[in-house]
Amino acid sequence: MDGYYAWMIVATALVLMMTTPALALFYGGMSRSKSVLNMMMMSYVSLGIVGIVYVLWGWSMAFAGDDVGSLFGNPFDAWALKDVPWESYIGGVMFQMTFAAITVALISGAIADRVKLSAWVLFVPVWVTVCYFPISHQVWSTGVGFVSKHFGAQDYAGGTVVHINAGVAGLVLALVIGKRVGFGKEPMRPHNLTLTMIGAGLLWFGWYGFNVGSMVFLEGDGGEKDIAQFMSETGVTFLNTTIATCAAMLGWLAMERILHGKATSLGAASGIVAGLVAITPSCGAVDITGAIVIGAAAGVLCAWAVGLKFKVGMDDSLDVVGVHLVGGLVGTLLIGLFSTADAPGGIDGLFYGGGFGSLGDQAAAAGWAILWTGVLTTVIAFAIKFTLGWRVTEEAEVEGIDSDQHGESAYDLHSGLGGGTTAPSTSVLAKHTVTEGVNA
Amino acid sequence: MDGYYAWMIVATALVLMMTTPALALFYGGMSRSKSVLNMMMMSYVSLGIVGIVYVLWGWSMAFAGDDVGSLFGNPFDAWALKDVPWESYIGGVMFQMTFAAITVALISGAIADRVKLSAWVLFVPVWVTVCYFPISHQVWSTGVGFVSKHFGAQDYAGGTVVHINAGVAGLVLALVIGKRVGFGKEPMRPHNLTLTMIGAGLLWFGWYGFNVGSMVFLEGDGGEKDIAQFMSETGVTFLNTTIATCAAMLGWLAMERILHGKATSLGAASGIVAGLVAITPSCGAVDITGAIVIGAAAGVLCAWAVGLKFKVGMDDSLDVVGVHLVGGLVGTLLIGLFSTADAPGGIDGLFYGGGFGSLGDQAAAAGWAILWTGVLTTVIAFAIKFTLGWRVTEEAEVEGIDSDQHGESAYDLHSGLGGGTTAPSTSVLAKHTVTEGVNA
Amino acid sequence: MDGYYAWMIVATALVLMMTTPALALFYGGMSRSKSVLNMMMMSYVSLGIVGIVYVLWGWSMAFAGDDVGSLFGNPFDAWALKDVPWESYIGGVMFQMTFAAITVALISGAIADRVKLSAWVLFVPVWVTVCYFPISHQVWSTGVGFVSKHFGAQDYAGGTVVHINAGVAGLVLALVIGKRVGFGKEPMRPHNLTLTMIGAGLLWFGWYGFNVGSMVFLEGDGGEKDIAQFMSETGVTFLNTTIATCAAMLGWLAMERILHGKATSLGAASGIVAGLVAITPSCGAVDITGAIVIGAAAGVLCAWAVGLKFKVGMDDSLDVVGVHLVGGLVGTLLIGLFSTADAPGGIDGLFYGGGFGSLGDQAAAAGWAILWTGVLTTVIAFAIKFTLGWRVTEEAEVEGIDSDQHGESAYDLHSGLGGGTTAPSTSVLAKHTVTEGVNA
Amino acid sequence: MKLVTAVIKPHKWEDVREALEAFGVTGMTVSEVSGYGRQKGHTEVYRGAEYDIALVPKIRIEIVVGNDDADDVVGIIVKTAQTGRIGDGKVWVSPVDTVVRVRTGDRDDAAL
Amino acid sequence: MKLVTAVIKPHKWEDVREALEAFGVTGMTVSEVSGYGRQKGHTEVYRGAEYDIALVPKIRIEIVVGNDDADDVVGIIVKTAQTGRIGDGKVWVSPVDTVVRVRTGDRDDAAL
Amino acid sequence: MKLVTAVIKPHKWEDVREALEAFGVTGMTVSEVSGYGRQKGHTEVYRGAEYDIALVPKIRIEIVVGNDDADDVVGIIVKTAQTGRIGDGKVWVSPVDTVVRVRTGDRDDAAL
Ligand SMILES: Nc1ncnc2c1ncn2[C@@H]1O[C@H](COP(=O)(O)OP(=O)(O)O)[C@@H](O)[C@H]1O
Ligand SMILES: Nc1ncnc2c1ncn2[C@@H]1O[C@H](COP(=O)(O)OP(=O)(O)O)[C@@H](O)[C@H]1O
Ligand SMILES: Nc1ncnc2c1ncn2[C@@H]1O[C@H](COP(=O)(O)OP(=O)(O)O)[C@@H](O)[C@H]1O
Repeated sequence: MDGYYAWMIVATALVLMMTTPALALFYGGMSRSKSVLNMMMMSYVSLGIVGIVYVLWGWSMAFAGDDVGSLFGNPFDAWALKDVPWESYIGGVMFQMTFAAITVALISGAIADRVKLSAWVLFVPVWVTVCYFPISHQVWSTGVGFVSKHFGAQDYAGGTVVHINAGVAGLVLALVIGKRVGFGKEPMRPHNLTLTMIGAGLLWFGWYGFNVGSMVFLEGDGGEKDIAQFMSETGVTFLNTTIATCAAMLGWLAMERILHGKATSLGAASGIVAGLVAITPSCGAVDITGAIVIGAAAGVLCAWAVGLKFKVGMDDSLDVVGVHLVGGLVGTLLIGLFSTADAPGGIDGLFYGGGFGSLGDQAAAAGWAILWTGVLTTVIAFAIKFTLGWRVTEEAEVEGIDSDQHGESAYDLHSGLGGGTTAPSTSVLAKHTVTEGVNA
Repeated sequence: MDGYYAWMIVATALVLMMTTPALALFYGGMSRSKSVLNMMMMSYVSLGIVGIVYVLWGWSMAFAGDDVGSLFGNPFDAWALKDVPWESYIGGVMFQMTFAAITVALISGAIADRVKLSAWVLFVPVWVTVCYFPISHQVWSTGVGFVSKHFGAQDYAGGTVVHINAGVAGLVLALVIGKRVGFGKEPMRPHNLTLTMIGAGLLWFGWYGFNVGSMVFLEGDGGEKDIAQFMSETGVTFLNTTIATCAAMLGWLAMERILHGKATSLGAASGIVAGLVAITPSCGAVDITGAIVIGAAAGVLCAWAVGLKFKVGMDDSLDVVGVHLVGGLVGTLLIGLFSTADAPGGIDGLFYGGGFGSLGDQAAAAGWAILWTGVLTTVIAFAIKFTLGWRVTEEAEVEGIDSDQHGESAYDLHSGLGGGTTAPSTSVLAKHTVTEGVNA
Repeated sequence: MDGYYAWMIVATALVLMMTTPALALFYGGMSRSKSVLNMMMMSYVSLGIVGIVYVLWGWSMAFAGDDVGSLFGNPFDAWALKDVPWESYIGGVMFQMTFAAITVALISGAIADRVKLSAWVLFVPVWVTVCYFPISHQVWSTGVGFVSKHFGAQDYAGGTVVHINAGVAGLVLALVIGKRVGFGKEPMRPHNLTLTMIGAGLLWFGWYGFNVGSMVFLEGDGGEKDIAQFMSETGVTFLNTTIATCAAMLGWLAMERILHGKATSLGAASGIVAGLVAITPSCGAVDITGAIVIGAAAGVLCAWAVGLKFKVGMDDSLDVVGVHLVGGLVGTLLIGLFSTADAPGGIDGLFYGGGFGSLGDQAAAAGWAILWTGVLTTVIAFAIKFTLGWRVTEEAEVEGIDSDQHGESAYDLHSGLGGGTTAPSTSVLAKHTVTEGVNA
Repeated sequence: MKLVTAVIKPHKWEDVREALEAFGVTGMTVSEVSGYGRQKGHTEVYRGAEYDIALVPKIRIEIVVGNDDADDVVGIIVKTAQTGRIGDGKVWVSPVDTVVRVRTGDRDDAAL
Repeated sequence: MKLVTAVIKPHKWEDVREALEAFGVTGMTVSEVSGYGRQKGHTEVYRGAEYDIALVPKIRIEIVVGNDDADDVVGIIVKTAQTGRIGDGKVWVSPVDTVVRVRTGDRDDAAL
Repeated sequence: MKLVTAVIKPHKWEDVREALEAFGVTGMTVSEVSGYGRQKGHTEVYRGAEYDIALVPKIRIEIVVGNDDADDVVGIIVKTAQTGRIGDGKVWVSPVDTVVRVRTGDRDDAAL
């Protein structure tokens, strides 16, 4: 089994790489140049905080601690990994930690350009503790967690736990925190699509750790059966993840072509992510047909969904709802239709003669996650709103949150006599003072 | 063998990462800022299409289907992977798919800035079906494929199948499609070399999956012998890949210094790719000396070759011919001289007392690939030219293909009062209209 | 053991990726836009040269050659890997090569924007031969090397060998080569922090190869014990690397908030690297508490240290001293306090009842590395200064080293009518001449 | 003919353009510039080094108009661009001998 | 002295520069600007949000010339920059009291 | 009123600003431009293709001043920006009918 173990070292590092820098780039490129650094910081800080929190009490609440009413584990049982064997540090603790980190980081896209760093630093640990750890316990503590026990829904790598979860939280925060100054009036176009393209590519790369690394052994004794399962099941999840993503990219581009006449690179990047989101819960449940259909459906539906926010007038800035909630639901629910007993999951969905059972389970699981996170995130959001406060001043937002919150600007592309752009860079023309002892 | 299997999961993901984002960045950085998104899109779309096509009939044509005249496999035998065991989904199907995807993506560099997305979307599936799948069958279906049967040439990871193949196709398309407006007159310098440097670095990283992952077992029964081969042969291919690339980088820089007086960063990035291309077929055939010589030769010769297009007046925009065709030939032919029986390939080349046999085989294989792809790509190129048409309007080309084909522009670096560049960004000064129901 | 072997293939590729492109990006983003290419080139060239040198005599001097006075191995014993088995090409030779490459590349940050490429090309091979190979031999040739024999200090992955070593060399070069024109007067702010953020993220990702890949087997016979060690020790090093880095990021940000009122993205990126540096020697020596403390200490102390250079008026341009020397010392010395017998290292430090023994050993090892490299780097630095000369002309430095040394400029963001920035790009307005036969 | 040059705050550009359009100005030339004056810039800190950004971004508008329209155009710009806070900018009028439309060669009023 | 200011299409810059060089203009100052006028911009769509790019990039050329040369310079620019399609741009001439060469302190005609 | 326009070398900007500040100039508008003249650009080579960069970056400063101050301001700029090497730039003075402060509507001298 050291082969499987070697894979899990890589898989864990890959998922960590998804938050920093991949997601930070994907989001950063879509924000304005005056707020790209703040956008990236939200991802980096999420990982920084969750990395510590998960080791202290996250693992205990999600898996190791004694179950409390099928809702979560006792945070103190395995506090700071007490009595947790080194063998499960990587495939267990660290692998799961990276999921928690990226889930909360995903939320940041909904509230771009307007949130105080301090508010975010407060939100991250509270939210993962109240929303993420419990849901991952409820869904993934097989036979123990609430969802697993009552609905036995399939969620291979986190359709409910990660994407619906983050999507709902993003929806709530976008509503509670409100729109950016000038939303719907001023242009808020992506400032650097090359960053978004890099981010999408690296997310795709890292997602193999995410999905293919999420295999659970049937035997778990490290024997022949486990190895055989490793060498066959991962083939299915890898292939499904790949073709669903390809189908979603093409689906999004086709939809754009129909709706707006042109297929865009932002559409390709977005389609990739939408497909990866939708195949996340379903990569172990469906066959090739199912994977292609789920991917294509996610691409088409998300491409349509991202336009809705302007209608309802909600500033879900980088479409966490349109991509992660919608994509997560597509993947979670379509399992009910396309799940097949010939796939590792071993359950037949409606179209494979399995009746409505699976569909019902999937819907129930999704509904429960939406309910739990919807309610609790609302409480957290208002609590912060009426205490610390979420938003930077309106002037700071107009001038740019990078300058206000971090005292930085992302670019200084003036290049003196060296050619290239000779745009007036304010800082180049600036007076530089090294404040003696500023650090003393 | 689960260790080898674990490696193949990673290797496959690595090669996929080479197309998106690595190659897209390498090419995108070299194109102009008004066409960088289109350039990147060509890589992304290639993977999107090939990912589906390969699973449907590619694997069947390349390997699984019954051989048809030693030229290709029957596409319908293993349609949609019928009867293909899960065990071969990764190391087999997906690993090979990523090769097909990057090969066609490589071609896009030759026709940068001027091709309609629709034409490319049509070309990709046709070309891989007519040129890539057959050649990979002919070379890599051992004892069955035409090249393998008659010449028994060595092509460890794709010198003929990938690089000569893509290089010839690029040459043909560049000639059929014609020059960019203003080629040779207007400046067409790289717009963002930092992207090209990132791309080159990530290509190098991913190339270990490409070369080291291409090992073929002698026994293949998963026994001790296989494991021993895995743990020794990969050492040779990894080391050869590394030192050849280093030698090529230094070779290109030295050549630049001689020709132009200065060694450039674009030269370093280009040298890296040239070296990787040349060592691709030869990484399992040569020893340390051979690897260094092949790398250095590729660096020097490609650095010289990229200048030729201006002489012949052919607009191979990003030097697919100069780097991939030339580099692929260098690697493929030098095997005939430096191949050694002490390497995994086990064949002695001319300089190692093996006579001209190997050199002849290598030349024949290269010639055949050039012939096959040269003829068939010409047919495809003209077919598209006289039906759908390849090129965007001249005005669109001047205004920028990103705007014309995708309705996007890559950068909007205006940063309001937040400092940084204050270049006039048209869009910042633009009127923003959220078209109600645009998506409804 | 093929699982462990599979991991080492990946680990080696990961560390190689740290130099190109990760470190090049981290440094490049911090430099000015007129010198970013030169900054990146220094990393790329380092790898290019060391890749060849290490295979020729580096491996022999570091490990394979007969020991010479416990100082280094005989460079000629295993010249060009004579008699080195293929099995040790990856986990041994190549893995160690990537360490040498990144160590010398790290130094370049101290002398940004002002050094001739030719001087750097000369420095790299000399320095690794005189400083890196010997120190890696002295520390890591267990029981043979000077440091290992006399102090038995713990340096799991290179606190002394890599970071203190590079830090001291950077200090010496910064002093010998002198300040940049306008240092302390003109603004020299980072020109593109998104590159620095990408770099930091990829460095973190690659660092798992660096630390987790540095495990040494107790038995080494590939038996059960080895596998068990692999599957438990790597868990500790992976987890410690992660949480120390998280703690360092938060520590740096907190320190910035206190010192300057704002937490910056450059601070987050810097904190990540500082934490990774400090946990490099200690990841196998401490428990969770130790890892968090070491990380936090590194973040806080380095955040303070980077301000010192302005006081002493030394132009350590990108803080190689402030981050790598200081961070390396923090990690190396705190082992003496927090090392615990419950960790893989198996040694108790002061706070764990081990007395001052460990602390003394650590201090001695650090001191020795500082002494050795300090003296020898000074000799090399002056030798180059009085022969070839280090610096470009003052005018070249003002106009930009990219233009002077490479004849390039990184960015040309003019995008014609395609929208985006319309900054006057000199080259767009330039006359383009394809010099016939320039390459003939 | 007159040349009206206005330096205003970036976020006021949109309003000014609309007001001028309404008045009947058919064209103008715009560029982004940096302003130095009473309005102060801000400070940035990178690894302990403080940078005092003295300049503030402004939008510069050039409009060639007939003699009679000059005052009205100035009035419109001042009215629309005014926020009352320091840094609102300046508008100045200078004489122009002649203006030509490149496309047609038309001169002066006919060129606008 | 006169100041000739020309706003033209970017891809015409090269021709204009050569024509002026041929005529004997030894120097000029160039900047990229955005133009607003009859020529319309284009539209971009990002995730269903349409952006109407109202401005089009232009090149702005400033040339200080002697009184007698002004007309010829204007003529050359108009001739060379003309494509006949909307958006060709404008050229205007305004009076200059004096011009100084920084390097030498020479004034007026001697400064050019 | 007069408009003083100066085109200087970028690295001289800081000195010029300080000198003008000392003299009492309270505001100015700055932009980066490209200069064409006696000073030659440089050459870049990308994969064997040579690019001759004809333009050199310059800083362009616009200052509206009272009639009496114009000469002094010109003198200060010439003195401070001078390096004596080709490419130091030009300074020219042109008439201004009126200048308005957007914030207050003040005119002419009161507007500065
Ligand atoms: N004398 C001047 N000449 C040219 N431009 C000026 C002058 N004084 C100010 N400006 C421009 O007007 C802008 C606003 O001026 P400032 O003094 O900051 O505020 P206010 O005009 O409200 O007093 C400045 O940023 C600068 O661009
Ligand atoms: N009144 C004006 N003042 C200054 N610049 C103008 C004016 N009118 C037009 N321009 C400039 O001339 C350019 C071309 O004008 P436009 O009306 O689009 O086409 P045309 O000049 O062919 O009628 C505009 O983009 C703008 O930069
Ligand atoms: N006739 C002109 N009109 C406007 N600007 C000019 C003119 N001649 C020169 N310049 C500007 O002055 C700069 C310096 O001129 P140049 O001839 O290179 O050196 P010098 O002024 O020392 O002779 C040029 O780069 C250009 O920006």
